[in-house]
Amino acid sequence: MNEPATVRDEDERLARERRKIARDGPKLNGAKLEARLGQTWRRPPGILGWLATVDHKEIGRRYIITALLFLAAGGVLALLMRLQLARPDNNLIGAQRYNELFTMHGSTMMFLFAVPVMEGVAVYIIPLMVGTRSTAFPRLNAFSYYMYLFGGLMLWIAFALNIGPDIGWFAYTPLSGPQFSPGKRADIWAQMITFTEVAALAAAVVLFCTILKTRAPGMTLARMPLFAWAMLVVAVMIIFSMPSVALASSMLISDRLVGTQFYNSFEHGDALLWQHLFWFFGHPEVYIIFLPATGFVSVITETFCRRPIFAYPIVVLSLVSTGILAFGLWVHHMFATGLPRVGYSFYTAASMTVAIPTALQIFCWLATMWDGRPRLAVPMLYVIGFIVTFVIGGLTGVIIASVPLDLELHDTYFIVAHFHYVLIGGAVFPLLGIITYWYPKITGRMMSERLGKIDFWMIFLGFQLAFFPMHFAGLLGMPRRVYTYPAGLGLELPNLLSTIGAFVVASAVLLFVVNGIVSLYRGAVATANPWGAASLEWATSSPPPVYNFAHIPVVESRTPLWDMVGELPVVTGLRVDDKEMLLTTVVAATPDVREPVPEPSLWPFIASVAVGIFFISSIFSPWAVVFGAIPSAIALIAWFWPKEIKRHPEPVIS
Amino acid sequence: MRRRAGALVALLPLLGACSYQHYQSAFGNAAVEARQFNILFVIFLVVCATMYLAVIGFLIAGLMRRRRTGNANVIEDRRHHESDPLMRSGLIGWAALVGSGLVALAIASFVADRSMAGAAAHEQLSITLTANQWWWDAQYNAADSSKTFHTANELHLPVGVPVRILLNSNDVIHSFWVPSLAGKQDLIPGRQNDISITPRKVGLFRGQCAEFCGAQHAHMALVVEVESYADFLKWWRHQLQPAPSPATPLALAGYNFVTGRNCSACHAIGGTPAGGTVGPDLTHFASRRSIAAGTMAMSTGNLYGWVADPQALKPGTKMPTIGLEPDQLHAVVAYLETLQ
Amino acid sequence: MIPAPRFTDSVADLPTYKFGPSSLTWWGIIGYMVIEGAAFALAFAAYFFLMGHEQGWPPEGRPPPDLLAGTLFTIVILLSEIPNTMIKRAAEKRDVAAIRALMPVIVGIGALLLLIRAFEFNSLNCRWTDNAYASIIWALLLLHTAHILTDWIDTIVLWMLMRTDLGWEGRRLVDTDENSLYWRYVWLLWLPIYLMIYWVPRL
Amino acid sequence: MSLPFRASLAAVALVALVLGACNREERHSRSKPVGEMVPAGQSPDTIWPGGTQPPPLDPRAALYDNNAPAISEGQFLYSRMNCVGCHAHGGGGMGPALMDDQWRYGGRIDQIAASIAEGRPNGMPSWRAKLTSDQIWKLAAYVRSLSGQPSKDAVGSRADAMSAAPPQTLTPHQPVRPSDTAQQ
Repeated sequence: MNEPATVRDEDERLARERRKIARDGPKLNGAKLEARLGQTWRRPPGILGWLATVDHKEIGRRYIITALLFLAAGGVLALLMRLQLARPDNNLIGAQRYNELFTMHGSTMMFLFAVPVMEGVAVYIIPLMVGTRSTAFPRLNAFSYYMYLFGGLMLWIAFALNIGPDIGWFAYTPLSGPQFSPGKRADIWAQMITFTEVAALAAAVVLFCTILKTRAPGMTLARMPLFAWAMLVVAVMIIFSMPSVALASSMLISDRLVGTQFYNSFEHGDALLWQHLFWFFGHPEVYIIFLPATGFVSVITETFCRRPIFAYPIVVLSLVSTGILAFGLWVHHMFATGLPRVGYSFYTAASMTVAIPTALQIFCWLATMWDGRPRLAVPMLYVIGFIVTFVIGGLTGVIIASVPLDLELHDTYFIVAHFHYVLIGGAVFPLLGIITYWYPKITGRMMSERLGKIDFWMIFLGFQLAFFPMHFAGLLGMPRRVYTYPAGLGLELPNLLSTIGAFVVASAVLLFVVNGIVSLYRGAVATANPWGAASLEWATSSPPPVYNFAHIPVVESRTPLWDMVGELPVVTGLRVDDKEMLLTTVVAATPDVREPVPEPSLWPFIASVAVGIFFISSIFSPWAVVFGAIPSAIALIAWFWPKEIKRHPEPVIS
Repeated sequence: MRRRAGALVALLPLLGACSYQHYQSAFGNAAVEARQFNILFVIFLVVCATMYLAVIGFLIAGLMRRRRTGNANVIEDRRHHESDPLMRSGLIGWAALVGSGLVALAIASFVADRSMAGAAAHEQLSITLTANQWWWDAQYNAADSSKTFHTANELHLPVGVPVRILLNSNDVIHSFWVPSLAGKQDLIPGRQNDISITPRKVGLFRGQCAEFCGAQHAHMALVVEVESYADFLKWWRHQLQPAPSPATPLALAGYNFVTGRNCSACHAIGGTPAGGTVGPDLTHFASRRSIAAGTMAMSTGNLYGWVADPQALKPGTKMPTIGLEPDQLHAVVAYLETLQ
Repeated sequence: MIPAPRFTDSVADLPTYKFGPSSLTWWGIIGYMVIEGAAFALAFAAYFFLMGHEQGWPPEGRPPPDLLAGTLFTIVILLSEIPNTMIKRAAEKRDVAAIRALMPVIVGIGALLLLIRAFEFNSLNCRWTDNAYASIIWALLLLHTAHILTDWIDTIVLWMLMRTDLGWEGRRLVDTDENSLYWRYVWLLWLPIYLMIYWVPRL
Repeated sequence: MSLPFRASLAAVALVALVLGACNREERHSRSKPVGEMVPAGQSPDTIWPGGTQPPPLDPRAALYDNNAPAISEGQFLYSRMNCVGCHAHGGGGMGPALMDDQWRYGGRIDQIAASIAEGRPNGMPSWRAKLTSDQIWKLAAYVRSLSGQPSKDAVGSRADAMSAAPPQTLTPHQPVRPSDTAQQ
């Protein structure tokens, strides 16, 4: 042990040494700097390096691609369901299989597509947007991705092995309980929840800290891009809501595996406990999916209308208030369960109130178009499609917020129409728009404009054809989750139209994928800032270098790239011989700490494998909790155990 | 253009609906409760449509006002932070408009809700409806227990008489929903819910379980016949009668099989040894309109099919495929058809 | 093209670690505290939700858990805050020697707590399969035990770490600081659980 | 890019590995015609003369033995056919206990099915006329599960009812003694 005389002396020695270290700045910049940074930040080559990477851009890309693959898979299930429902008393798909189909469709879309894809986009773009070199906790970020991947694979492999869940994505007890769901189908579903919760919560913490602590100097909260604001709110919502479903599904598993009585109303439990816990998560979930999309819309509108979003503070406030209100609405999923009627009125009021912030946001976007010079490029078309479609969904939402109306419409195809208008119109349209928008930044090439426009119209019209008739199917008395319906109720026509529309949408999505793949090789090469946008992710090359920015930019307004005169102000002095990022203060974003960035490591991957084995085996034996926890603990310790101090004078945690 | 397409799509199913006499439609308007729904729905529809038109109008105006063509992405120097003062007042106006609209709707909804609760006060007929996977057991309650009886998958209600239906479940959560009469109410094991209905139209209405309840959720329907008070009394008295004894030798053979063999393990038939409680009560089975909770219409052919192989027609139903010999099948069907 | 840089000031002299809200890990830990706090809050809600339906609590006139083990546990965990605070202070004063001296104490206390906890499970007077009441109190106790266990292991690892040269690194002091913070959180969580398991059934 | 490829590869491998091991979950809505299932000369659900070694296991056993839906439907019948009346929830009462390792008439599923179908002396009625062979086999599968015979992955922990017995997922496995497979 070489104990120094005192810590003070040690500090002075370090301070002296520091002066010698190579840092970016006037003396060291341009190609020379970029070469050295590239050297420092590159990840080890080969398959191991691929697994060990902590680069937020790689992880974000994997997140997005995986989520889109799950979207495709879930879409295929939807087509199968539409085929079965194309005509009355159809026998194409049996009851059991159909129940598995809609369970898989719902679970895949909610847990394996919608939330992860938003997180993926954020993980990729947020660090660029706030002008830093890495996310906070990049290893946790990698871990989050692998947990998500394994959860999804488990669900789909189980489905392929005919152990797919058949209890609906909401898994109401007692139907999902030990007596009425024999076998392991329900456990597979519940454990998939655990996987995706762990992943989503990790990603939420990563984004939360990245947005609060790593913003470029001068990017005060009041200058933060609206997408960053949306993701900040979403991260907090995830942190508060997802523990609820994790708790509920753990209780379900223990009911099924070790005979606890949480949901058994004959042993002082209560079947409704599940619904309360599930919807306390389930309703915020909808906004967790929707708010990032509003961020997309703000980004696109700003760029293509050449105007900062109108009434920025109002938009921020409505994001925050939506996030808060979302936790007060869950009971409106339970209007038919016979809870006290008077209590319902409160939730009706709350459910209607949540429409106000959204309405204000919509006004702000429209006002931005009014003020600006809108250009109808493909991303902008998707924004228009978003408004035309989402507003319908929002208004039907107001309709079903009313108790007397909901009692008729609840669990009918009217609801199916409503939430597809909200989720596809409100989240998927902006997502497609933002993919087109950020595609050049991610790949360095532009997507085909012509194909893009055809595609938009196919998706948009196909969607209306598929889902508008469902409103009528519901009003004509078609309940959800039925694998067939009798002739003579007037349901034939709406269902047929929906099926046709579904196939139009599917082919359009296929075209989108084709466009994406072709443009990857044939697309026009993109400049650093092809859209002439205002935010920092466009201040670096497309695709960005592994270290994102050669110098950390300084922000002086809400639209830095529009307001800079000629040159972009930057701060200097980060190490180039070692991975380092700049921490700033939470509100004012003044430089605070030079944070060493962890090296690439295999341990996050190994840990996720260990935890995965732990989770899956605990479906089959309660003892897995014991023997599964040990390897997980070892992996986590190895993950956090720092290497020997090899780089004086500034040892780096890694 | 896109909205015209939407309207077109909207129209077609509507026509399809009108041609159909609201057998299972929420617009059936056949009870006080359903009427409440219709009025309220129209109010909401009008308000929401107005809001929607406002948004779309503003959208089109905003897009057309200073639309750019071509691919130039330049920003207008030092003007890109300006905004039309009109918009500031517009924002306030918009907030006020949306707020007041929502308040109006909330009040309308609340009033409707209260008035329904009020209607529930004084019922004159009480029915206990118990849901099973996947059929409905109905018990018509009466003060004197000899006057209570069971029937299944078919309710008869007198027009204009407030009826209170008590809702229980024997297994999982189901939901009672007859769209033309009233909104839905869940049947939850270990809890008792209830729903009040005051029919205002004579007619035949179909209902269906509205909460996913397992494999055959799609085949868990029930028929509600609303009839004049006299007809209802006639039906009610008839239901109290035991099953008629078999007349023909074939029916007698069927009687012997039904009461002596598998059937009686699950089904009860009033006035016979058959006293099972697992399946629907068959006392007046043949007088009902459908077989197996709305899976198929009551007809000799369907009855043959159902008795011969229920698992083929409603896979997973609790009723087993017994594998009857042809003569047994003939006899059983013959007997069942006497259960008027 | 990428905009040309205009060099403003330099961050070269900023520290590479700070305590409290300036540290990234502090925010991370707060994040996870909130997550677990939410889970516990919902478990509490479930507890009172189930209790709400009942005439008697525990139902069916079962005896409530015996007080001895739980109370003992509460006293010990409250006392453990003394060495915990000392470690926190030492970390902020960057007094590595003191940390090395105190770590074994807190680890020992953790071991003792786990031992007492074993007896607690025996003094609940019910099995988790008996009814929902039994299930929920077992769940609460297990959830908390999981936290004790993980933080105990975490502390051992940190102790080992501090005894190496790495202990001299500033970031380790931050870790120690935040480990103490987390321990505070764990015993704060215990107090409501103690009341719900041992005293609410006696009301 | 290579990730989805790798993922699908893993999926395919796993499918190949575990496929066929999964009739645990398959729902059989009706029994196959007896002719298909049972070798000629051996009638289903019957007692063979005492003393002699029992014939090989009835092939139908495979359909019911570790089949989760079958066991669960057996549980439904067990309560609805009022087996509880005599055997309680496996603990036994007027009739013998079913949770222990004592099998008077054999602990093999086809032997249990035979006992249910034919009835036994001292009060066990014959169910052949009341239940189909499919139902009887499902009942037998459940009865067998009461003594922890089938794999723990196929049984449910508890019913949604008053908890009368410890969770089946935790009941210790009671091996069927060879003497029990022979007839007494």
